[in-house]
Amino acid sequence: MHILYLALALFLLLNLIAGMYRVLRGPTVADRMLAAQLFGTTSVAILLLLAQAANQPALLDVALVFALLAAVTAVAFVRRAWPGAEANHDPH
Amino acid sequence: MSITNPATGKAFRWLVMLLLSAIGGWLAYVMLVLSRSPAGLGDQVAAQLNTTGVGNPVTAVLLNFRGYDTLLEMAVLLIALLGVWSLGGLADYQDTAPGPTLDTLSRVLAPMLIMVAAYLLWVGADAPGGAFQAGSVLGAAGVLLQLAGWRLGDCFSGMLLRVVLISGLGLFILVGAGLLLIGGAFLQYPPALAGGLILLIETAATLTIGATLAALFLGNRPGLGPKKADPEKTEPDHGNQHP
Amino acid sequence: MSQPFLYALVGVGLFVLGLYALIIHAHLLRKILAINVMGSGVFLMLVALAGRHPDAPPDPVPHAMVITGIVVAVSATALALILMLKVYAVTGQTALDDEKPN
Amino acid sequence: MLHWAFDGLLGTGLLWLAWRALTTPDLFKAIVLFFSFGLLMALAWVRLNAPDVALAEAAIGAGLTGALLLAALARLDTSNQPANPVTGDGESDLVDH
Amino acid sequence: MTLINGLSAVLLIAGSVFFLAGTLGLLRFPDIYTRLHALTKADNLGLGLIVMGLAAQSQSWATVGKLLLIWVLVMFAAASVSQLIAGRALQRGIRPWKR
Amino acid sequence: MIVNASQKTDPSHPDSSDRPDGHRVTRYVGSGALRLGAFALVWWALTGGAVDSWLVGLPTVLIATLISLALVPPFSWSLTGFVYFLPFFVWQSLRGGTDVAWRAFHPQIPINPGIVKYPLLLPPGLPRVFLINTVSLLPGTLSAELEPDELIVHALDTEQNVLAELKVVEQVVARLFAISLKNGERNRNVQTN
Repeated sequence: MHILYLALALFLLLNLIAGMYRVLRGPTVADRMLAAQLFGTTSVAILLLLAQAANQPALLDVALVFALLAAVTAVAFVRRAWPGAEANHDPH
Repeated sequence: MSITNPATGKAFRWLVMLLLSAIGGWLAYVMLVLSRSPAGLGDQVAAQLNTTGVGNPVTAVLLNFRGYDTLLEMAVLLIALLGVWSLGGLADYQDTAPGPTLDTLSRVLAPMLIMVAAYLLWVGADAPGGAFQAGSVLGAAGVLLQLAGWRLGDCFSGMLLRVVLISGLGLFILVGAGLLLIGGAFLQYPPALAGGLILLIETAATLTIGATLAALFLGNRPGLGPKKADPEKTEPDHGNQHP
Repeated sequence: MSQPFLYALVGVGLFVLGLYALIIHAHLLRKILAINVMGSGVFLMLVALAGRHPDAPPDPVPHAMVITGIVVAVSATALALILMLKVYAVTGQTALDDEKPN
Repeated sequence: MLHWAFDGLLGTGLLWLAWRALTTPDLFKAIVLFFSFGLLMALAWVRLNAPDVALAEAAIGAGLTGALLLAALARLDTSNQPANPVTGDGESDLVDH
Repeated sequence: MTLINGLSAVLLIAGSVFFLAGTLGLLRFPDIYTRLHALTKADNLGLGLIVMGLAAQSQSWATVGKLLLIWVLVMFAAASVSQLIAGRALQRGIRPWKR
Repeated sequence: MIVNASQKTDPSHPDSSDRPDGHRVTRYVGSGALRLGAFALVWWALTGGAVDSWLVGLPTVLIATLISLALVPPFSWSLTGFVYFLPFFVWQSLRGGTDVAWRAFHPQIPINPGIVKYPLLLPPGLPRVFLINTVSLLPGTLSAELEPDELIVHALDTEQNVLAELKVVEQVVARLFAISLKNGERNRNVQTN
């Protein structure tokens, strides 16, 4: 089982790094931001598998923190760096 | 489009590369030598762990053996925040309404973030976790609430916020000075009290770190101008919405 | 060659990469990113050295240093970003005077 | 063997992301690559048997660094016009200065 | 015990296949909306299967609770974020790709 | 209480104005007790049941409950609706994941995406947000935007009957929140573009 956990973690890491191609490629900024979404799920899965493989329950806490904060960067992107039409040129 | 410094010529760049590869090679050699050197302070920490009042060696180092470092680190955070505030405000973002999805996300996640921060604080005594991790989670909670449009109400952005911002550093110094008074040395906890004192200091440090990080994200000095500040510190139903 | 040594080498690489970018780039935001990469490299070296004996438990002192370091690095980054925005607001430039293109 | 493959891939990924983050001409891309680098660092701490550091890095990397940098980039940008409605490509307003 | 191990292994491998599908979708699909479909649905299902696989192995109910909590939080975040990005993309006039 | 900007147009607690005070108090007490239990359960799961953790846990759970009550006012829901919702959601997300995975693996990428407008019957507030989030995890649909009484959905395959599926989902969510949708039934006109 130990080998299976590690192999799957390696596989997911490969997935993650392959997904970074989309960040480089774009074409829109939102496509690049999908990296945050990808990290939010994939790295949680990797951490869960590593926690089981290394028998380190503390890694579940790391995964929990990732899961809780997965949204923050993407929300910052939508609310700050990628404003909607009305947010422009507010004379104030 | 070149993204490099136009003032640096090609020859200069090659020179830098040459020098840096020398530095890199030297560092790699140092790593090789050091990685064969005998153990560091791990054994000493392990030997003294039962006097610290906590079971996690990293927390023991942070709050007990090298409490000075953590104390000064709180001071650095405070100075960074003072630096940001003294630079004067930037124009606030023109926030649009957050929309129901983001609004609900912030409302549902806020209590969960507080739970997890408290959990990390508690678990830090015996397992990975502690004031810095919990404070970072609180700070991130503050960032999320700010992004969802929450702002601290006026009654909280004044004195109360400032008290929270210095409570970590202040309590640390107070405890240290109290220990001096009762005859110990600065920040040398008696083993019987160490666990409780560390939990107390860590709680204050968590609140301070969280509030400072959230305030650093805001970038503006709260209390100046219309409703600005970090919201995660207080009961958010007093948090004012803007606009 | 052990596993921590591999990460120490990655740390060296990151440090050198960051230092190079710090010297070469004029844009202040890039300089901030470069300093952060350098910092990550240093942290990696420290933690790798802390775990250099695979049988013994890792040395907690560098771990504690790195945890404070991470929090200090992010607050310093916040301060640096505000400084950069102030420079930009005053001069309209995102680079310092002596590095401006002429 | 699997350990080495994982560590090697992670180390290479870290160096690659840092290199691309520091050399790419597009500032927005640089920031996205940089915070991805930070999130990958959390995995490196896990592999180095430092879950304390991994927790701090996860909280800071996921919750603060990206938000700080993106907010700063937005303030740096003076021409925050809505994107070209035909292509919808938002890149025009987030380019390197 | 081997039955549980086998079930767990099957779940974990199935979860990884869904992660692969999510990445493939991210790389192959033609526009931001369709890529969001791939990421939210396939990756969340993949994570769910991995959580199930690990929960089957876990020793205590508290760990199962923590794993489920992680999964629910990730799903909630992913659904909210994908709506935010898709909504803003529509608002900014990014036209959906059409066959 | 000063509340969120979005709530001015979109009140998530429609019950708070026209009910007598005594009723509100009971609702808050009942919902508070329920949430107290839920947060205590979460704390138990986080700490693995360590007894000495409750020194920190008790005040934390109390604070979390109070903040939660302040942020999300009590809402009505039904246990049978919840029991009905869970298997529905699990089955549908399994379907959704398989569907999108099949399309991603297929050499020709068999998708036919488009925008679908779905006229909402659910009242504004929490039920709608819940619907939005659920729809994004279900087969072939992704919530994009919420207009006053319409949900704009991006569908992966417009040839499938997306509106019928959405209608089922809305019914299930309504049942979960103990809302009856029959009285407000309107003419649903299919719009795809």
